[in-house]
Parts: sequence; structure tokens; C-alpha cells
Amino acid sequence: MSILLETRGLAAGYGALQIIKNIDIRVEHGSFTVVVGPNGAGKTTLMSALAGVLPVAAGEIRLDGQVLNTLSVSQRVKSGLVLVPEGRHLFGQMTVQENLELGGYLMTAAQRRQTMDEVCALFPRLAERRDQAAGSMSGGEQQMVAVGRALMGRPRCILLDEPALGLAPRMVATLFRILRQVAQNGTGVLLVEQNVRQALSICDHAYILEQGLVVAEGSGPELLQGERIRKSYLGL
Amino acid sequence: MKSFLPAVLISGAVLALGPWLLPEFWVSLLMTCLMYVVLAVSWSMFSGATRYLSLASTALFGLGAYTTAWGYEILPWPLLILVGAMVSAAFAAVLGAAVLHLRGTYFAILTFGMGELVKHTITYIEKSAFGTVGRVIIDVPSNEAVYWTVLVLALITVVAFKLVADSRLGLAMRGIGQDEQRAATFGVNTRRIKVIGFALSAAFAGAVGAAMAVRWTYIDPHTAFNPLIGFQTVLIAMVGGASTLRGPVIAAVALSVLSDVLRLNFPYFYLILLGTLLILSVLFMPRGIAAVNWGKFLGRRQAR
Amino acid sequence: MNLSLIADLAVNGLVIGGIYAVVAIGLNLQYGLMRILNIAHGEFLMIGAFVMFALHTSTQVNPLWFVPVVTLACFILGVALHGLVFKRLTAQAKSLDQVEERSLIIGFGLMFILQNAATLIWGSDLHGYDFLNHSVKFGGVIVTQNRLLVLLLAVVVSVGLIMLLQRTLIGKAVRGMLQSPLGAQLVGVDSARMNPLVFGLGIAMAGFAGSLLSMIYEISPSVGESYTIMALIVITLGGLGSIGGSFMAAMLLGLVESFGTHFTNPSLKMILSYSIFVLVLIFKPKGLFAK
Amino acid sequence: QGDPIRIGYTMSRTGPFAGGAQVSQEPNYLLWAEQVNAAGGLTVDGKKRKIELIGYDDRSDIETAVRTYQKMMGSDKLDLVLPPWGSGMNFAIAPIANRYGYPFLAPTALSRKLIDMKLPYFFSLLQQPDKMMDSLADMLADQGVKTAATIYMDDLFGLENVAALRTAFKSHNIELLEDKSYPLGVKDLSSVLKSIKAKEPDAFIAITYPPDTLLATSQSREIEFNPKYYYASVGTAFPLFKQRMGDNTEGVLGMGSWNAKVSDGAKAYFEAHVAHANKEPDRWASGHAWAGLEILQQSIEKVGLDRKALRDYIASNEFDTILGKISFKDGENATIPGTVSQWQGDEFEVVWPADRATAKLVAPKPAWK
Amino acid sequence: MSELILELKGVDMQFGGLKALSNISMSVRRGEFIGIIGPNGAGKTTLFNAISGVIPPTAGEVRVAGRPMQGRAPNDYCKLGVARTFQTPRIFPDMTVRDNVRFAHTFGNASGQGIELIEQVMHAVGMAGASNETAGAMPPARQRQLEIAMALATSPRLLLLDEVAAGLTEGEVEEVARLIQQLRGDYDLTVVWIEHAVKTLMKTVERVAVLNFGELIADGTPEQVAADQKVIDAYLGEEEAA
Ligand SMILES: Nc1ncnc2c1ncn2[C@@H]1O[C@H](COP(=O)(O)OP(=O)(O)OP(=O)(O)O)[C@@H](O)[C@H]1O
Ligand SMILES: Nc1ncnc2c1ncn2[C@@H]1O[C@H](COP(=O)(O)OP(=O)(O)OP(=O)(O)O)[C@@H](O)[C@H]1O
Ligand SMILES: [Mg+2]
Ligand SMILES: [Mg+2]
Repeated sequence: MSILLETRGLAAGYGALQIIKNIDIRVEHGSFTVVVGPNGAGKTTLMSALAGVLPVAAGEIRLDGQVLNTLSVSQRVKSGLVLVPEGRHLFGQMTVQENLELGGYLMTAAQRRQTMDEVCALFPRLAERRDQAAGSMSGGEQQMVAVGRALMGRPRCILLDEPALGLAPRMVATLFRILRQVAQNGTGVLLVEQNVRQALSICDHAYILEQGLVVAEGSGPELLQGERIRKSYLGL
Repeated sequence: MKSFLPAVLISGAVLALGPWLLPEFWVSLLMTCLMYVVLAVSWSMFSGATRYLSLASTALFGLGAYTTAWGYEILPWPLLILVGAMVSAAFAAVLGAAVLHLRGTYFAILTFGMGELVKHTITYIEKSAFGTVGRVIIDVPSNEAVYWTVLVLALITVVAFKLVADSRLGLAMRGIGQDEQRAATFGVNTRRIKVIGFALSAAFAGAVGAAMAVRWTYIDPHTAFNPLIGFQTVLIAMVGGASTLRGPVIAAVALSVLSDVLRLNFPYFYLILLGTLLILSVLFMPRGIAAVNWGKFLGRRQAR
Repeated sequence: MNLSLIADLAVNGLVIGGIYAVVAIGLNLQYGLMRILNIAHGEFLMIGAFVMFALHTSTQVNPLWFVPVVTLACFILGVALHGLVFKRLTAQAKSLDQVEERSLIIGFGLMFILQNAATLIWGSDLHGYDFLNHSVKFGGVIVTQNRLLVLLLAVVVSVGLIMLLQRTLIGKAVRGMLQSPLGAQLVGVDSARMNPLVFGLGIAMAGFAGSLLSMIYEISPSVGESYTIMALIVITLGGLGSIGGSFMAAMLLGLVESFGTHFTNPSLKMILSYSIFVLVLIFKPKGLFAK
Repeated sequence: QGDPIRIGYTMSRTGPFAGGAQVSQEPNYLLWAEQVNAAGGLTVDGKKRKIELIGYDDRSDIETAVRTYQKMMGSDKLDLVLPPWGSGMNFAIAPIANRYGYPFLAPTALSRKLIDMKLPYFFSLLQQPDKMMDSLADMLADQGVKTAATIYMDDLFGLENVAALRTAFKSHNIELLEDKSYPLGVKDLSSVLKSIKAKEPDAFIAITYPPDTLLATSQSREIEFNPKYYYASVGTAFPLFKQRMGDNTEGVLGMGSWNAKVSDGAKAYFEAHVAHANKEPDRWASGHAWAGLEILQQSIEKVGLDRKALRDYIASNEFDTILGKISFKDGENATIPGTVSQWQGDEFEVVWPADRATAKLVAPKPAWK
Repeated sequence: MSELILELKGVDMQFGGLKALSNISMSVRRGEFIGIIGPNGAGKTTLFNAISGVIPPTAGEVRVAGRPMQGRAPNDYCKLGVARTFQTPRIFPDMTVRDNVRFAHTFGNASGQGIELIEQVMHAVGMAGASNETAGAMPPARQRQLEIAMALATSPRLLLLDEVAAGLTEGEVEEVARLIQQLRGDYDLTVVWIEHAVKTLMKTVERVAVLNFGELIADGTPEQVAADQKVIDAYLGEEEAA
């Protein structure tokens, strides 16, 4: 497998305040990669910098070899990098259907229709509630809209910042299965997750982020066995 | 509060000397400043805190002015100011009870519409009942008397703002401004608070309307309910920084003085200058005059 | 009360409604979709009308040719203005409330500037010209051609914009930018390009309305305010951001005024219109046509 | 050569009053100062002194005007002031001028109430509503008119005029079939006009301001409402009316009191105005404004700049003006009677009363074009 | 038998064609600690809305402390001792943390208690050090903690917690559970807690209610509920139950 998304010496933060430093991560084509870390470690900061929401303070972000550093958020979407952000950022007063349609903003009408069917098949609840205002959906349902909307853009690489937040356990499992599937279809998946056990057991590769630095990486099972995870994340 | 009250009293005392120290025009100009201090500060008291953008100042000021117009023959003027305050407060309470479930623009446009509705209704009543429109008032109080009255009103408004801001009412209104339903879940009777706050702030606008009306001799609905007053009030409060006390006070003075100085010195294109300054002020002081750290700003200049 | 009178009042009402609709469209784009409260809307309309007046009276060419010219010129002006002022404003603002408040102040600034500029260029007296002011008669109905033209163009433009905004994703993208700026960027909406275009379109519509109204009404630098107010009332009645709603609200107001005036008098009509406005907002707080 | 005489005023250059102010008033002030200065100035106590005009914008806002006049009279102590535009403004300023003792010759103050305040320093130049309406009723009765209808503006001007009209019609036995009021800023009058048309009155009287005068007239034309006598008040005398209505002005009656034919002075003034402002003066208030300036000028040259002396001189003498002889009684122009004018060809002719007429009344009004 | 602090009889919540709550009847006794679980969109949050006055139910009856609540506003619920948190935090974003808590304290039922309560509850949720931070600038997880502090500051008798532990790691969720237990004792609270972290929830609470498609499908001790086949089918799945 070849490298899809890659950072080298990436640093980012808020104004003068640097939160993440010297980050080197890779997401391969069709792989399911996970980032875990405690509250406030800088996971969201990392995802924001990748998607272009935050400026890069140092280092480089590459997608398929193309340097993304100076591209705006929407330009990155155009080149295939889509983020499911923390806090969802849905279009609250628009219907579920409109949210999904906008997810396919850059697609042709035909592509949009087709992807819409696929997404609705993945999340039947969304199909049932096409005409409900997204903002009035339940917390978990909104999470599905957010993921569905990102998938509508047919990304080459999808970034997800805690998409399982507020999902019922079975739904979490379903979501991870879906993401696995998405990866198998060739899309790179980079997932930030607090459900450490579940995430690590399903992923191809994982990073542990602590205080803005990558402190460990490896395959999921490897890390799950490791001292670090067992002690600080699973409370064993 | 400790240093606040003396500061208000001292500035009040200094300003009260105006008629003896300043030429008449400056007294008049100060009076305009003070009038807008009353309007903008009382506006902020409610709208700045609750973020219910009100364009009702026109209606409230106008009702006060019209109270003077109607009552001048019957009641002494100081009493009319009190009555004007009560009329406006009562109007605001009734209006508020009916429309304070509307938010944002809907509320803004509606309060504007109410001003127009009141204007046309009064015109109609005057015409049908008295066969005339507008009143001439003769034997007006002296300029100084009007000036001191408006000054006292301004001081009362400023103190009231401070008292309200530090009170439960003020805190409740700020909560309503951020998330009304959430405030309710913490036990705030939002409906009552809004009506009380709106009526209270309306009283000041009504009072200053009743006080200023004597300057025009002839008062008809079109002069009393001048939309410019409502717009100007909002403009001043926002340029100053809507949720503060300092902001509207500074902006009321700055904008009134600036527009007159420009008007008198550049009679043909002062509006272009004024407009440009307004735009620049938003772009470079986006959070209002009150939010600018003047000490730092000036200090940095000197250091260079 | 006979049928031809009803028809006449109805047509007259629709024609007035057409005028309201044309006046409101531009503001609805800017305010309804971007929350930029352009209080100088009426002034842009006034400038459009004056430019039309100047072009027509100096060349004597059929004014219809200048409608697109004025509209386009206003569009360019709008885009430029966005780049100069509103871009910075939206970038600095943290919430929609702030956009709204600050744009209000800028609106006042623009209002002063435009009024003064028009006064310097054209003087403050009334101006006007005649175009298509002959009457059309059918049945008992009498209307002038220019008013019919305004109604027609109001319908065409409203329908066109409704199609553009409802049927294509552009409208949704614009609404999306308002509801969640980051969300919109994350689906690939290029807000840096979209915002100036929509804002420009709003000004263009003001110019368009001005160029049409100059065929009917006298203009002077101070007429702007009344049009702004008219537009604000129409868009609140119809629901913010809804072009269709504004159109319906405009027609409704037109009809109320036409019939109301006939059965009472124009002074009572104002009370009637404002009462309806106030009552509608009290009982249908999101506008007449909100779902 | 002495110091210039400093004369101040405010004028509505912006806002809703600007339209009227810039037609009937400010151009005359400017023209006058220019003419006087070109002639070397006014002779005061034997010395020629130029005029320095100090004009500010009052933004059509009364409070601004009040403040500015207080500056001019109270702080700057200018030699003289000239009045602002419109009744509302004059109501507010006249008492102040009176208090400071500044003679105040108002060309555009139209209200009996203002005159009734009996301010010693206030002089009104324009014919008041009662006179104008009386004259109109007189003329219509003379023409055998039996029925009439009116629309009027919802403000002091409209109400005073319509009240005067009712009284005048009663005494002349003309029946008022319909009277409807309308508010400031009206955008459509066709429904009202249609209902009036249905009543077929002999005469139609629109008590309107310039934009509404144009609106009412063009909408009357559109609905083919063509009464025998069509009268509209403010604005018919404006050059704009002719420009906008073209051939349709023929036979339209309105408030006017002079034109270039009434005197040699009027002709000279007319031409000077065209040369100076690049537009014609209106055929009503402009003439009165100019007459007021003439009166002021004559008085100054007679008694100098002592304002009390000026006031007394103006109050007790008769003046020769372009409109003929003018003298004041209790502050009201006592010599110029109410008049009616009519568009005939390119001129707004004075047609009533007969002794002031510049042409004979054309009746009935020809059809709209 | 201790008093009933909350009773629901036949409560329905209809949104257009959707019945988000259907015929819910249940009661909560003073001092109970109840967990609520159910799939996404089951109606858990809607239930909270119905019993805190935020969205009045379309049918049925809600009683708080024996009083019928029909037509009452959220502030009335607050006055009767009901306090809640929101799943998506709804704090006052422009105020400081301390002012947020002060707000809740001022208008709640804490008139009997002094302002020490403010510091106390901030300390309890570990926000004492952040009292001057602007609330809106904090990350969501912190805002959830602030929500708890604010609810406590109203001096409630019935505390409704809606996914306050969302987005936390397993270890952290355990801590939250311990915190709630402790607060419950300290402030003599009745607690209803919605959370998807079933394992911890089941260990902590005394009674569990399960919602599915707006219906109450189970209500009992954690053991009873975990063994209920309907619950396993609808929510837990075989592995969780195991
Ligand atoms: N807008 C901001 N301005 C300043 N500092 C911020 C901002 N947002 C986050 N931070 C700080 O950056 C650090 C990392 O935050 P980040 O949100 O990236 O953490 P996280 O790993 O995503 O945590 P969580 O698990 O809570 O989502 C935290 O210390 C936080 O306080
Ligand atoms: N205002 C509303 N209009 C229409 N439907 C609504 C509204 N509010 C909630 N719903 C629907 O009612 C159902 C119950 O929602 P609720 O928020 O109570 O779910 P929940 O059990 O809290 O789910 P979650 O675990 O995802 O938070 C959902 O399907 C939701 O979409
Ligand atoms: Mg995060
Ligand atoms: Mg929920």
C-alpha cells in the first residue's frame, strides 16, 4: 500500500500557543488509522490543522504527494480530504436531506444521487428522517448525519474527530464496521477516538498522542497489549 | 459603585455649570449629547443585555414628546416628564407582553412598525377628534431649565444602568441575551424579566422625549416620531459597545459632537466624512469604543 | 360592488405588490441569506434610479436597455464593496449577531455617503422621466404599462431566484454558510468566492429595482429610507431568507393596501397595513409563510 | 468699504425637506447675496458693506435647526438671520428669533397658528391657507361649479387647507362630495382617485406636496379622471411639474401667485435666477422669498442693522417688490390676496383674482394627452 | 415508602408524524439513582425535555413533588427542584465560568444557602481553578462539567444528567460515575442519568429504565434489565449482555 496522507514535522496551535509539535503520521491508501490520546492531548488540533481549519505553524501536510499547507478548507475538500469535525457543525435548520446534498456539493447531480442512496443504506435512520431539521435530531442521530455528510463528498481520505460521541454501543460497532468498509473500498480513514478498546481492535495502524506529541505508534493489537494503553486508557 | 457615584456626581456638577461657562450653542450641543446619553444608555440597559434589538426608541421618545404636547396646558412641565416616563413605560409593558417572544430582527422590525403604527394612530385620532394635528406650545421653559433637566435625566439614567447591571434583573437579562431557554431552566421567569426590563428602559426614553419636546414649539406626529431618533440611538449604542455603560456614553458625546463639528465646517460633504468615519470605526474598533484599550493604544504610540 | 371593480382593485394590488417584491428581493438576499443588515439598501436603490435617470435623459435611449447596465454596474459595486468592507467584517465577527450589529453600522455609514454623493451630483430636488406611462385597459381594469412591466419583471426575477436558490445547490450552500460557516467549508463551499457574489447580487437587485422604479416614481436623494423600510417589512412578513415568502408577502400587502384604500382612505390604510404586520408577527412569529 | 454683513441660516440640504427647500428657498438666498455683492454691497449708514452668507444644513431635523440658530444668534451674534424651510421649522425657530430680537421674514411658513402666536419679529410672506382657498372657491363659484372632491395631506398644511376649503365652499355653496386624507410618503393614489372619479365632481382639489402632486396628476391621467377643474397645490408651480407632465399640464390649476409677467422686477429676477441657478424659479414661494429679501434690503438701507429699528420699520411700512406692494399686519402679508394659477402653454399664469391675473382662465380643462 | 418526586402518566410527545415518546408512565422516588439507556433516537433526551418544562409533552401528565405541571415554564420546574444538563452543552458562552455558576445560584433555589455553594460546586467538579475562564472558549468536555456545576448550584432535589460523560475514555467515565455518587450523597439528590457507557452505568445506578422507539420497554434493577431479552435485542446486543 502506498502513502495517501502524510505529515512531516507538523506543528499547529492557536495564535502564539502551540499545541501539537513535530507530528509525523501516515495514512495509507485504504487503511484504517486511529489516533488516541487523553483529553486535551491535541487530537482535535491535529485534525483541524490537517483539514485547514487551523494554519500550519511548521512542517508539511501532503496528500498523495501534493503539499496542502497553503490550501483553504474548501480547496482541501476539492482535493479529496474531508473532515467530520468535533461538534459536528451541521446545518441545523436545514433538513437531513439538504445536509447530505450539501455534502455532495462538489459532485455532479448523478453522483450525488447515487452516493445519497449508498449513505442512506448505511444509515437507514437518515433515510427515515430525510425531512427532519438536522438540528432537531437526537445527539446520536446528528452524529450519523455528520458522518453521512462527509461520505457524500466521496473523499479520498476521511478524517473523523470522535464520530462515535453519543452513539449507542451497538451503533458504535456499526459505525466502525462502516468505516472499515469505507477503508476497504480504497478511502484512507483517519479516526480520532476515545473508545480505545474498540478502535484499536479494528484498526490497521494507530498513534498515541499525548501533550501534543506522538508518543507511540503501531498496529492496533500491539498497542492494546502495551503497558501504556492498559494503564492510562483502560484503567487495568 | 464606591468610586462610581462620586464620579457621576462630580461630572454632573461640572456639567451643571455649562450655561454659565459656555456659549449657548455649546450648551445646546451638550444637551443633544445628554439626550442621546439617556436614549443610548437606557437602550443598552435592556437591549444590550438581552440582545433584543429594539427600534422602539422612536415610539418611546415620541410618546413622551406627545405627552408634553397634549398636557402642556394642563400640567406643569416637570410633572409631564414623569407622566411621559410612565406613558412610555406602560406602552412598553403592554407591547413587551405581546411581542417579547419574538427574537432578533423580527423584534427589531416589529418595534419599528409599532412606532409607525402609533404615529399614524395618533394622527388619526387627532384628526378625527380634534380636527387638527399637532400642538403649539407657548411659554416654554428657558434653555437652561431644559438643559439642567436633561442633565439630571442623564445622571439618573447612568446611575440606573449601573444599579440594574449589578442587580438580579441585570444578570437575568444577560442570561436571556445568551440563551433564553437555558436561563429559564435556572429559574428565571424570562417573560416577567423581559417585560420589566423593557418597561424600565422605556421610562427614560419617554422622560427625555417629554423634556425635549418644549424646544420645538410645534409638535406633530412626524416630528415627535422621527425614525432618525430610533436609528441614531441604536447606532450610538453599537458604535460605543452595546453591553457597556462607558460605550454608549462616550459614543453619544463623540457622535453628536463629531457630526455637528463636521456639519458646521464642511456643510456640503460632511455626511461623506461621517459615513466614512463610521465604517472605519467598525472595521478598526469592531467591539466598540468601550472595548478599545485606550491607555495601551496611546502608550504604544508614545513608545514609538 | 361589481366584478370589474374587484378586478381593478385586485390588479392594482398585485401591481403594488410587484413593486414591493422588487424592492425587497435584494435585501432578502443580503439579510435573509447572509445576515448583513444593509440599512443602506434603499440608498443603493436610489443610486440605481439616478444612474438610470442620468443615462436615459442624457442619451434618450429606451431605458429598458439600461436596466441590465445598471444592474451589472451595481453588481460590480457590490462585489467591490464586499471586498473592501464586508469581508473584513465577517472575518472579524464571532457570531451572526455580531455580523448583524456591525453591518448595521456600516449600513448607516454607506447611507450617509450615498445620500451625500447623490446630492452633490444631482442636487436634492425631485427628478423623473416618462416611460411607458400609457394606460392599458381591459374590462374595468386600468393600469399603466410601466407598472405592469414592474410586476412582470418582479415575477420573472423572483421565480428565477427561487429556481436558482431552491433547485440548485447554490441556494443551499448560501444558507449553509449562514448556519455553519465551517460546515459549509467542510463540504467544499468556497465561501471566499461565494460571499462577494451573493452580496453583489443583493446590490445588483437594489440597482435593478431602482432602475425600474425610476420609470414610475419621482426620485430624490432622500427617498431611500422609505424603500428600506418597505423592504424590511416585506421580508420579515415573508420570513427571512425566503424569496418565495417575500414575494407572497409583497403581493398580500399590495392587495390589502389596494382594497383597504378603496374602502377606507389612504391614511387609515397605513394603520391597517401596520396593524396587519404587527398582528402577523405576534401570531406567526416566523413570518406568514414559515412552515 | 466696511466689514461684511454676516447673515446666517439653515437649510434642508439633506433629508425629506430638501426637495422643497432647494427649489423655493436656498437658490434665492444665494442669488441675492451674489447680486448684492456684485453691486458692491448694501449701503449701511452710508458705507457699502458686502454680505457674507453663512448657510448650514439642518438635515430636515428640527432639533438640529434649533441648535444651529442658537449658535448663530446666541453664540456667533451674526448680524441677521434668514428663515429655514417649511412650517414645522419656522414654528420652532421663529420664537427663538423673536427672543433674540432678530427680524424674521419667512417665505415658506404656512399656518394660521403660527401667525396667531403674534410674534413681533415674525413676518409671513406667503398667502395663508384661508386666503388661498377663499380665492379658489371664489373662482370656482364664479364658474358655476356646484360639486367638488378633495384629497389632502395628513398634516398641518393639509388640515388647515381642507378646513379653509370647507368653510370657503360652504359660503360659496359648493358641495364637497368626497374628502379623503392620505399620509406622507404615499406611493399610490389610484384607488382613491378612482372612487372620486366615480362621483363625477365638477372640480377636484388636491392638497398635496410636490411628489404627491405629481403622483396624483399622473395617476389621474392614467385612469382618465378629467374633471372640468383640476387643482393641485404645492408643486404645480415648480418647473419640474412642467418638465414631468409636459403637455398634460394644460389647464391644470394650482397654488401660484406670480410669473415673469407680473412686473419688470419679476422678469429681471426670473432671468437672473435662470442665469444663476440654471433653473427657473417656481411660480409661488420663490417670488415671495425674493420679495422678502427685497423688503429686508430696503429696510437695511433705510435704517441700518439695528434689529429693533429694522423690525419696526418692516412692521409699519409698505414695500415695493416684484409681487407688487407688500405691507404687514400682525405679521401677516396684508396686501397680496389669495391667488389661483393655471398652466397655459409654457407658463403658469395667474388667473384669479382678475386684478392680478396675467391671463384669462381656460375652462373646462382640456382632456389629458 | 419515601415520597414520589416525579410522576409521569401516559406521557406522549408527538413531533409531526413522529411519536418520540409514547404513553410513558413511571415514577421516581426521592433519593433514587436511575439510569436511562436506549438506542439513538429512542427518546431519552425528549423525556428530559418533557420533565424539565423545556418541551411540554403533547399528552399525559407530569407531576413534580406531587404538583401537576401542565402549562408550567422551565423556571417553575427549577423552583420545584428539577435541574438538568444538556447533551450538547448550553452554557452562557460569553460569561466566565464563575458567572455561569453564579447565575444558576442566583435564580435557583439556593436562597437559603450562602454564596459558598458557588465555590463548593466548582470545586466538586474540578473547575475551581478555571473560574475566570470564558465558558464558551472551553472544550466540550469541560463545558459538560460546567453544566453539572451549574445544575448543582440551583440547589436541586432532582438532578437530570444527559450524557455528561460523552467523549471520555473508559477510565474517565468511571471517575464521573464516582463523582455523581459522591454528589448524590453530599447534596441529598435524586439522580436520573442518561449515558451510553452501559457498563459503568449498570454498575453505578440502582434502577435502569430502557427506552426504545419512544416506549418504555423495561424498568428495573440493572440485573433484571440486563437479562431482559427485549433490552438485549433493542440495545445491548449479545456481546454486551454477556
Ligand atoms: N481555541 C483555542 N484557543 C486556545 N487553546 C485551545 C483552543 N482550543 C483548544 N485549545 C487547547 O488546546 C489543547 C488541545 O486541545 P484539543 O481540543 O486539540 O484536545 P483533544 O485532544 O481534542 O481533547 P478532547 O479529547 O477533549 O477532544 C487543550 O489544552 C485546549 O485547552
Ligand atoms: N423537535 C423535534 N422535531 C422532530 N423530531 C424530533 C425533535 N426532537 C427530537 N426528535 C426526534 O425524536 C426522537 C427522540 O429524540 P431524543 O433526542 O430524545 O433521542 P435520544 O434518546 O436522546 O437519542 P441519543 O442517544 O442519540 O441522544 C429522535 O428520533 C429525534 O430525531
Ligand atoms: Mg477533541
Ligand atoms: Mg439524547
